[in-house]
Amino acid sequence: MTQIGSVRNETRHAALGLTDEKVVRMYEIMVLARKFDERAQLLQRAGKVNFHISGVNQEPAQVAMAFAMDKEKDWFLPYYRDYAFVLSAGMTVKELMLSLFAKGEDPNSAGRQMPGHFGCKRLRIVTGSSPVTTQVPHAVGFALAAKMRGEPSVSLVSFGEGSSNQGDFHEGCNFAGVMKLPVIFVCQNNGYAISVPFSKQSAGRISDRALGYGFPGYRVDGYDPFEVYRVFKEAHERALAGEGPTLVEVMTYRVSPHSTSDNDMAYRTKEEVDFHRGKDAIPAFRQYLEEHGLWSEEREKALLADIRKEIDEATEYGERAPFQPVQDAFRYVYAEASAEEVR
Amino acid sequence: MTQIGSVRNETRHAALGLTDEKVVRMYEIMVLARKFDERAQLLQRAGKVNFHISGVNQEPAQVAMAFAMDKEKDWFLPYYRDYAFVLSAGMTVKELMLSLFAKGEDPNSAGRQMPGHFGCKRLRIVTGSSPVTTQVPHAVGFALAAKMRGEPSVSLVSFGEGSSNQGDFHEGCNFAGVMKLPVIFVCQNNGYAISVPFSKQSAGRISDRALGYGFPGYRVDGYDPFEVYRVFKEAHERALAGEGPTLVEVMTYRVSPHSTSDNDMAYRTKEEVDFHRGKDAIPAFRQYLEEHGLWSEEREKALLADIRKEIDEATEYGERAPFQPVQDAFRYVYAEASAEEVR
Amino acid sequence: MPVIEYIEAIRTAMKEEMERDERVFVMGEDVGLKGGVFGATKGLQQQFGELRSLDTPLAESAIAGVAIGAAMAGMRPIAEMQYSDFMFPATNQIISEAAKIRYRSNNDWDCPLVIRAPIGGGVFGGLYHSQCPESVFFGTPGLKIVAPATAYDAKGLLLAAIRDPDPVLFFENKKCYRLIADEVPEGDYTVPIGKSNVMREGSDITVIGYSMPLHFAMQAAEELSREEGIEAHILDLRTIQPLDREGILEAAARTGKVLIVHEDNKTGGVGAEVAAIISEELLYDLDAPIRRLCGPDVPAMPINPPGEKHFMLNKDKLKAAMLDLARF
Amino acid sequence: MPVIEYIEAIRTAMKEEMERDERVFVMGEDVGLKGGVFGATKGLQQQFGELRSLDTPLAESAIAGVAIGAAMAGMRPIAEMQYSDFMFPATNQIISEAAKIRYRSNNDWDCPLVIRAPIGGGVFGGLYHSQCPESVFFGTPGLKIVAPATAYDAKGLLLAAIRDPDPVLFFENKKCYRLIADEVPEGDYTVPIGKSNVMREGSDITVIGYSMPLHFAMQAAEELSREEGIEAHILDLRTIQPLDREGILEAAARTGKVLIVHEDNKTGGVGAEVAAIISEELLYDLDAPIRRLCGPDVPAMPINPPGEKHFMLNKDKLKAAMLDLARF
Ligand SMILES: Cc1ncc(C[n+]2csc(CCOP(=O)(O)OP(=O)(O)O)c2C)c(N)n1
Ligand SMILES: Cc1ncc(C[n+]2csc(CCOP(=O)(O)OP(=O)(O)O)c2C)c(N)n1
Ligand SMILES: [Mg+2]
Ligand SMILES: [Mg+2]
Repeated sequence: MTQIGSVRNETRHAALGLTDEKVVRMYEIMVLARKFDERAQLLQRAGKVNFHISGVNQEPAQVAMAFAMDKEKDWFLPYYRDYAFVLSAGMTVKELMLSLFAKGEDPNSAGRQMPGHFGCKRLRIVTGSSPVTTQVPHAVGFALAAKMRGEPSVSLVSFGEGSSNQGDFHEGCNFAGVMKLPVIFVCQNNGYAISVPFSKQSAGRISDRALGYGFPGYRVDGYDPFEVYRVFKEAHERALAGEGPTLVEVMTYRVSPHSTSDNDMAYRTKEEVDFHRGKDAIPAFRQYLEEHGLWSEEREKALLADIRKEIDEATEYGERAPFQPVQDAFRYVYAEASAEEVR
Repeated sequence: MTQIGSVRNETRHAALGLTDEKVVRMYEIMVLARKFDERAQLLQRAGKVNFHISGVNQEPAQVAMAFAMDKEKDWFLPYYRDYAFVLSAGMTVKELMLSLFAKGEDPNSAGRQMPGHFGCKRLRIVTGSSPVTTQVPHAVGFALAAKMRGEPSVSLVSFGEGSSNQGDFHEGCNFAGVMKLPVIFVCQNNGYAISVPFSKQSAGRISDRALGYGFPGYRVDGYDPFEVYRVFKEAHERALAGEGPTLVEVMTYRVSPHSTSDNDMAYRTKEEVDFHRGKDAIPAFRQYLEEHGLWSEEREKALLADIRKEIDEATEYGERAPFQPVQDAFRYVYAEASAEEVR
Repeated sequence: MPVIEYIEAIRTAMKEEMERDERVFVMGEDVGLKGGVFGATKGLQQQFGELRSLDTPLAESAIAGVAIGAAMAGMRPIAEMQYSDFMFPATNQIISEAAKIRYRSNNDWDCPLVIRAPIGGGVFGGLYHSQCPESVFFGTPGLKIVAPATAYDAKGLLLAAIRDPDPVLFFENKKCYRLIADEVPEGDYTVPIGKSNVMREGSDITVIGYSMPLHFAMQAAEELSREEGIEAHILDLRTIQPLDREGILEAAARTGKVLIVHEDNKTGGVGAEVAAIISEELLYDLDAPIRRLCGPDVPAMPINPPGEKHFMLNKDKLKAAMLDLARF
Repeated sequence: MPVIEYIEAIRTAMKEEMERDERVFVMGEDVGLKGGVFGATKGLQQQFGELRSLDTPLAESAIAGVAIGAAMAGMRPIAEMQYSDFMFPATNQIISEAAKIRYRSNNDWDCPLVIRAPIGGGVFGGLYHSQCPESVFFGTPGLKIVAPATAYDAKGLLLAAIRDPDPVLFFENKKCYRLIADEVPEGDYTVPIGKSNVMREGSDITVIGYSMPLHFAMQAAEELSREEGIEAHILDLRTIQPLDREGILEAAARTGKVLIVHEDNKTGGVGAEVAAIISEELLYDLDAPIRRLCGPDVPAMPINPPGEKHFMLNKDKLKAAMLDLARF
């Protein structure tokens, strides 16, 4: 449905340099991530897995930021709700399922870490941990390495608004600011850190903190993926041009409980949650595509069928796959080859 | 030479609510602190003491901030260059000398800690340590206690601009911002953290960081003690009124090497240092007093003679005083009375 | 006496002490409305208000540091670390500050602070929700460290910790929270910090440990008694700093054969110190080398169930080690 | 072979490795123009430029964390902590991150990082410029920890540490910097991580330790040999994690009388593990209880000279303890 000339210039995505194929692909990944997440919740409720931590409602922004990045050159340090981000970066649903079932073939950690703890060198996704915000200085280290080696590489690091109150946020941002490093700091402000509302986490805007580090900070509506894309694209360009870091605060809302272990009704109301659920950006994105002749009911049906099949197969595969053998459970504390050989 | 009515209203100090006595006292303490510091440097050069860390050039601002505080009710968490501050809070030169000579009678630590590591419950000066910036959350804790007990007490905490890049700065400020606690954060920006110039410590203004925590931040000229006083007085009033914290960045310059162990000519020029030494606020303050008929050559002479005597006596006392007996060197790891008794 | 759960004993201690002493308050992540991720502070905010059951920003160094300030100011804060795995950002505040405040000020200042943190695995928490951080803080003079295994000790030690004039790390075992329940007096009592407790008398082998693994030892001991006639003497250290030297030596001398157990990994753990103390004082009374059965020297347990099980101590592993020692 | 100072050996190792491998760089507070507060990085910025001898903001968690990121990205960072007392803000990055990166990613990622930090007292540094932090990091699987006592080992171990594929904490003793000088080969050589070294052969008593106190032991041993005919066998652990079990057992078996020495405080120190290893494997070969002579269990040494002296180990304290053990 790509058109030429004047018409193309009128679409929001074309104005942003996004091809029709890309914008369609963005939509497909948003839906894929949503469906994966819903399945994971079901699997947990059915007792098939112990734990899931959900990214529902944050997917459109995650996909938009990922699409602004360079998958071949950049480095990614996502956080535990970034399913849509890592799917955009190339992780497969099967791999996510292997992680959810904590199976040996899981590329993230061979089933050692919790689901949502991403890491995959092949996809330039840097291994992450549970203690929040430690990844922020790591991202700065990747950016420093890029600068030292003269590589055109940007690092992107995600974290929640609660996590932005850790010392490592401050130390990492300041370091990057001083050295004008190519890094994008992404605060996904979803209103809660477990039970603690944003009003008890900080009395300022997270984006305003950038000023004190000498680089730009933006607050952007997470329900507007095009705007998210625009801001990240710009940040990416600034980074590549040697103009230094950018802090982006993506405003969103966590519609799921914190994790499957959490009962969110102890600290917020169903009305509040439903209000935000109603703002879901996925249907709006679909509508946009349809309005521009890029999507249809049939394509939707086909997509859902494909996704269902993919997730079914991945679930089955994940469920059946073996755990890491216990004789390997204690491996890789240190390199197995001697220092001599690795040199 | 206090005058009445209209004349008083014209003076800068009266407009700020400072009596003639107070403003004269401020000057006396600035000079006392300077002379103490110079003596300490001499003693170190003469090999009488091992180590001194100097506050020269920062005294006028330190005195001004101290005078804006309430000595009976507030809590003070100074840093190692705050000699003029602690002298304003009531510490004596003799006590500082006991600390410099690391003698048993030193109220700060009985000669356990380095000089400049202040602490004296009697003067509401909270014990400090060497790892920088740890005192920032402590100050917030004092402010929290004041809030919980409904006490009209403000805590003031000092640190350098290098130290403001520690995580504890961020975590402490943010905590205080959320809870609107009565605390004043003071960054004494003297341009260097040992050898590292401010340009390599941060790419932003320290005062601008307050915005991200939701409270006001001011940058103030440390060579203008009246302006410093004004800003702190206002911050103090805000704190007492329940309006929360203030961050103040006092712009000054470290004219001494970092400490007596440092050779600053390895990383900066004599010209740069001399330029700043020429901006010393003490002569200007004296001139102000003289212009307002509050000071004279005779008073200056008398003051210098008094100070000299005080410092001579303190030096002698400090030098002669005994060290803490070694049989006490391992005491007070824990409370000596049992938990039972202390209850 | 009512039988209550370990976590309930902890909750009750806080509640009762907050009623008794208005200087006492709790602070931490999610301790307010949610009542903590494990429920240890449930109801406290409702009863004592937002300030005394204080939800903090997500920043452990500030939680410790602000609590230290409040403690120096005369309050009696109980700072909750959501998981002990997440207390490492607070290390500097704990080791450089809390532990040294009294000493560095020559007794002018003090720091009566309790830091509560859940330790241990077996809850499918993976690497970072299962760790035992004792060895990091153990050996820092100025700190006291307790790690109760029973509900009775949990309440009594927590009350003692809150009233202690010095900083106390209170390591509660998250696997014990709902699995362990025992008789706990209503109202006020304390368990003295620094005193170990003989959980079981025996004459064949001595097991010394703390926290959850002692329950495995108790189960194993019952079976060994029944099946093999082997009687294990079991010592609960309860306080791991300062260690109860006398209690340790007495228990070791009792049988001359010592097995030390803890879930924290073996190398550099508390058990090394216990072994060192015994080998320093009791060498000639020993009838067997001093053994340790501990977590493996691996960063932390995996989340996958076989891996977790492989990592964790359990009754069978204890029993085998105890039997082997008895037969030595 | 030229005799050079311990600090010069460290500087030379960095310089030569930076010449050999462009992935290697140093970062830390004041490491640039000033060349470090002790001078360990002097000249590196002049030779290698601002990026490879990088002055960082005053923020240790970032120094460690950024170095970890750079290491994962394929660089070989050497992060300098100005004093080991100031590395505690970086604990979370070191223990939760560096130590676990390989394990948690099942070998997909690694973290070839060196963190250098000066330990030890005796320089009138007071509480916070004198500490030995070994016990905090010791016992964290995934970390390697070395602590050389000689210039030869300092250079060889630092080269080995930089080339090691895993994170290594390099604890250099600030009292050794200019006091210790010995023969150091020019050019490339490594001292293997994990191997102890017999500093002196003897048949009466065994002294096991690391870092500065070994020099006191060596002096005491010479005097004891001359004056009493007592011959001490002295083992330098050199690497404190992983400990060289075989080396320890061999040295202990050699005399059957063991004295363990370190400046870090006694309780929970590396010496406890050494004692535990011996008592686990060699109990029947011992002719005396295992003794430890260590720093006192006090937060840190005071700055006043008599207090500092009272706190520190020295030749006389070593000699007395060694004599006493020999006479046992
Ligand atoms: C250092 C640390 N402290 C506490 C936790 C426990 N914890 C896990 S997620 C979380 C809340 C995070 O909130 P936020 O940063 O807003 O991210 P969100 O989950 O809302 O996406 C907490 C407290 C942790 N993982 N790490
Ligand atoms: C956590 C920590 N890291 C390093 C040091 C060593 N150190 C002492 S003072 C100092 C520089 C402080 O600079 P700044 O904060 O600007 O204060 P200034 O000395 O300039 O007044 C450094 C690096 C320390 N004391 N604490
Ligand atoms: Mg959130
Ligand atoms: Mg400065």
